[in-house]
Amino acid sequence: MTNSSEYTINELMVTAAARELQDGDLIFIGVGTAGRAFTLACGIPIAAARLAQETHAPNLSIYWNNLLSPDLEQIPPRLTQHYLTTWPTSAQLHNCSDKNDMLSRGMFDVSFDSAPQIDRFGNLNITAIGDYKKPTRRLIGCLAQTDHFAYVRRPLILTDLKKRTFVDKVDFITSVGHLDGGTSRTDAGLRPGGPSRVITDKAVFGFHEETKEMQLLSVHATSSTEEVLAEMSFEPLVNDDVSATQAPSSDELRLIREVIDPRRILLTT
Amino acid sequence: MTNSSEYTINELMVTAAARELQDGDLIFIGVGTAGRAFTLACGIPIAAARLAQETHAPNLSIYWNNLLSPDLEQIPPRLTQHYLTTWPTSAQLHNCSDKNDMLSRGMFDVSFDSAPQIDRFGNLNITAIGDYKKPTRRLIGCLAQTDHFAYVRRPLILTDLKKRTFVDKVDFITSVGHLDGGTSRTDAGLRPGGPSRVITDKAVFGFHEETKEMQLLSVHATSSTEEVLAEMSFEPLVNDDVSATQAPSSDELRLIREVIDPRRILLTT
Amino acid sequence: MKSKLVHLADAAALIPNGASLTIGGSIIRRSPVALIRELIRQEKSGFTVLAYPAGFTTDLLAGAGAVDRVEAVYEGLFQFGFAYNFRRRVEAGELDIRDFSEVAMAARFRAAASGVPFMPTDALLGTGMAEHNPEQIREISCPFTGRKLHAVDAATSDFTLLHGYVADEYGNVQFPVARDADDLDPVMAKAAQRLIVTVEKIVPHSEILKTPNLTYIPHTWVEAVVEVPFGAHPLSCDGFYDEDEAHMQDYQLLMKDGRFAEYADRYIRGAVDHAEYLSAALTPARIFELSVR
Amino acid sequence: MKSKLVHLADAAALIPNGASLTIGGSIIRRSPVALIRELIRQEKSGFTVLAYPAGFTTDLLAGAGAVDRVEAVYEGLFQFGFAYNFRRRVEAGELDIRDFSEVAMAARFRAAASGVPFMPTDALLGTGMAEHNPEQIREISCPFTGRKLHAVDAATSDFTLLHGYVADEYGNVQFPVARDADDLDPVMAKAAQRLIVTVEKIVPHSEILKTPNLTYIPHTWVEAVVEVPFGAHPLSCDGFYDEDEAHMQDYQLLMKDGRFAEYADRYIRGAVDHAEYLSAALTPARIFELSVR
Repeated sequence: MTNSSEYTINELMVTAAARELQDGDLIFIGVGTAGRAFTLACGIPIAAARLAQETHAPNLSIYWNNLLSPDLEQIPPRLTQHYLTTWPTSAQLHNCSDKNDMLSRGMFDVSFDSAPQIDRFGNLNITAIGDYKKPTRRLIGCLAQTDHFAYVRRPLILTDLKKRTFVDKVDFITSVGHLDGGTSRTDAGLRPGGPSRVITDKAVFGFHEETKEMQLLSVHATSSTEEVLAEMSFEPLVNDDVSATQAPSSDELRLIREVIDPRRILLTT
Repeated sequence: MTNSSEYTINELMVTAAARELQDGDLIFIGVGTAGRAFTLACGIPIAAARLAQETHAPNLSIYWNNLLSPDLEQIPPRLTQHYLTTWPTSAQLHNCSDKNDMLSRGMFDVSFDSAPQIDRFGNLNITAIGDYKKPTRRLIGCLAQTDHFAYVRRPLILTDLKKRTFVDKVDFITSVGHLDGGTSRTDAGLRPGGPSRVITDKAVFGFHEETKEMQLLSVHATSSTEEVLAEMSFEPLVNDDVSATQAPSSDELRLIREVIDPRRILLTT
Repeated sequence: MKSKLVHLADAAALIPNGASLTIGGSIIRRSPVALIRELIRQEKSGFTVLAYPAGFTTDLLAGAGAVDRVEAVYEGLFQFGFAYNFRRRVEAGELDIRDFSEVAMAARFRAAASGVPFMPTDALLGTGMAEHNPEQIREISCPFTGRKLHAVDAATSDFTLLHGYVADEYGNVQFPVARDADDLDPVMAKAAQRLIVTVEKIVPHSEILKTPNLTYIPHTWVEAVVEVPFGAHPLSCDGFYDEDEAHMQDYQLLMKDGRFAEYADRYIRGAVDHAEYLSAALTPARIFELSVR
Repeated sequence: MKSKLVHLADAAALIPNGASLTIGGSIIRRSPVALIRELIRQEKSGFTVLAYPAGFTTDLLAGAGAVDRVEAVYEGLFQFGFAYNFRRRVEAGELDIRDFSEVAMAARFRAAASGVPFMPTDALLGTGMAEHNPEQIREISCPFTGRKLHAVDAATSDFTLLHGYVADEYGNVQFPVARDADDLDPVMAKAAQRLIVTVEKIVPHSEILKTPNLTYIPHTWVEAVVEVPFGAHPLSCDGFYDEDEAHMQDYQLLMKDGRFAEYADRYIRGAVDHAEYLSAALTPARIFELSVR
């Protein structure tokens, strides 16, 4: 066993995410831009997927940026277009229709998603803050995040815990999580599912089996329940027996540092 | 001018068909098997399209067997798979979805079609003779003929005149022509259109502007109105001024014989 | 990635009696004929066949009495004539036949490929196909334009059986740059519930990585991949070999007279596996004659 | 076949004020930027833009005040940050924005490509997009299963503007075997009412005939084809050149401060044509740096 001083929060987030992945899963990883956004959208998810492959899920597959099962031994040093175009991969499907069909056919098991607003029922907003028609802050739109939440079996929310992110009710529902809780998601006609876990830099949350409210499951060793609640605009369900998030094992740390991300391309900031 | 003894019926059918083609048209040509079926489905249509290209319609294009604008200077000697696969052409679209979309988008101007049963309103049957569920003769199905009649602007029926082919009412409507006549086609929800001409080995027919009944327009020099009517199970409208089908010009015959089909691949039987 | 490489007999054994099968290729081109022969060898029956244009494979199944229902745009053998076994069974009223036009059938596969239960189309308005099949073709009204349309149901099936060109052991199937695309294999692959692909050749994964744009069936869609050289014979496999016209003509002479059993005894039941089939149907010299690589 | 080769200015002149434009490519990759610059140069305005992910081209049009409505899945500049011009206009309530998810938007283009007025989808159930856009997203019930679904309207537009790789003078556009397919260009091309394609290079028709399987836009779909080398600059054109990061960063610095006019004076209005743009934006040495062929 390692103790908390021996791993970074990013490494903890990687192992927490990897534990949510199962053998045979097909994982959707989106595009990230740069800095922390890249680490959250691509870096941690890819490291987690590879860690799962190296440990308990050898037959897990990754879909990234229209590339299916790219050769992760050859992650390009930069992600300009040419590196993406020529990155060795098993399949680069003919146009985005194929990816969209794979989504709506329900072929993906897990996706990683983030948003500037996340509410107590796991609905996400990446479209607009304030009034939709004349917003105080226009965001990026929808991308496929709506589709992830509609079709992927076990979407994972991966983000940093912040008071203005974790809101009671999103201003706009870009992506339907558990909607208004209870059976409201399937009542609206959506397939069963919705986000399964929220992995943050301070804690891991799930959703209550019946009410579908966000529920604090574990707190990282570097944080406390009080600190966690202080970073949220709503009060999540808190189990009496909130545990400490399981620390990465020394073997996991070795894999992350020596095999998966030796050049520190994935886990930079 | 040439006279009737100087051209074959196939050559006359080619020129009659070519006169129906306009500059800029996109022509759908189907697949024919062998013998007379090949001549009717492919040979005459391709010769007609090329004749139109060489005369009044230089910008006419041909779609044949999933090949768009194949190089007609290099018509393969045989049509086994390998010759089709390697025939130089402008486009071989990725799968049949593209062709089907081109059909339902209404991108085709003319198609050539034939059937064992054709009725007075130009409906075709290539599916079953007798009772559909237990037919006396099961035919081939539908292929895209249904779609030609639904979507192509000016479908041409190209067939030999026979009593058992030209029936009062088809046993099964594979392809909707003018349905029950009048406005019944558009009443059923179909786009305006339906077959424009019926070109046979003995005569050329159109459809009455109002009633949409088949109407004898011209009789080939080798035949007579009486002979034509004797080969039909129903009585078409007959204009008082039925003319003789315009004979091929010497220039048209030269083009057909020397430029278009010098090796007699298209017009064999 | 997981190896999905299996033997032909094991692939066929996955398929139970009564399954619905989407069969790829087109009439006399690149259909999974070896796999269909193996199903007949294993005496499977009660199948529903979904195809785009159905052809030789459906006629084999009809000859063996193994197919009860067919949904397709065409049934025949192109230049070789009628699909006699199929036709006989339809004319006897023993085969439930559902005809669709090409646009309508492609829409049905596309619905299945997209995970939606139907597609709208106006291809079948006024036709006999719509009149006789209210189960699968229903009138709807466009919610925007009010136009009369049909909804056609998604073409889902239990298994999709395709014959491809080359694949790696994981099931990444690639086409050659020059190929005949007159089929719906890529859509059928995407629409598959359980996908079995036979290919001419298994190649190393490293070869696949070089040209990912040629992968039209990615490994995650595939349940089993089988190496079966000349697996479409007597049909053609574009880029590999031409159709075997002599074999097809002989087949038709027998079928015309209802002699399927004779053909099956020689080429299917009489040959314990694909290797024996190849020996019965081809000589080395004939293989070179048919090859076009 | 008819030559469809025209000059950039003549292609732009085909497009009237107020037209709806489907713009291809993806965010910062292979969009018809030179053509969009020419539209701004010609002071066209009042456009509706349909895109899959919208990006640089939409932001240019927003900067020029030339776009009134956008239908897309995303608006931004990927690693270069926000689409400031676009965002400012939305936040001012001056731009009619219609958001769709990728599955829903692709379904809309596919409907247009197939000539049907709508597609069924369950992607938008429960979302704000559906709530705010009953004009284009309507609830329907599956006629087979009774399932609740949405109908989304076909994404038809007056013009479709794409940037491709190579074409012949007739408008047969081909892609290289190695390419990034993270866009909807082939579907948008098929869905087009009037299609204008700019390409990096015009090649002889005889070259096209050799590899017909690489033709993703056939000549009959095309109204005009324009040769515009570096026509996507400062974006990338996969297989030809990479994105010009320095140019994009400079652009963003100006846009953040609302200095579109300055940028336009230098690169758009200040350059009479594409040749002058290239001189203003690039040096020969920089062209070699960005090239990846």
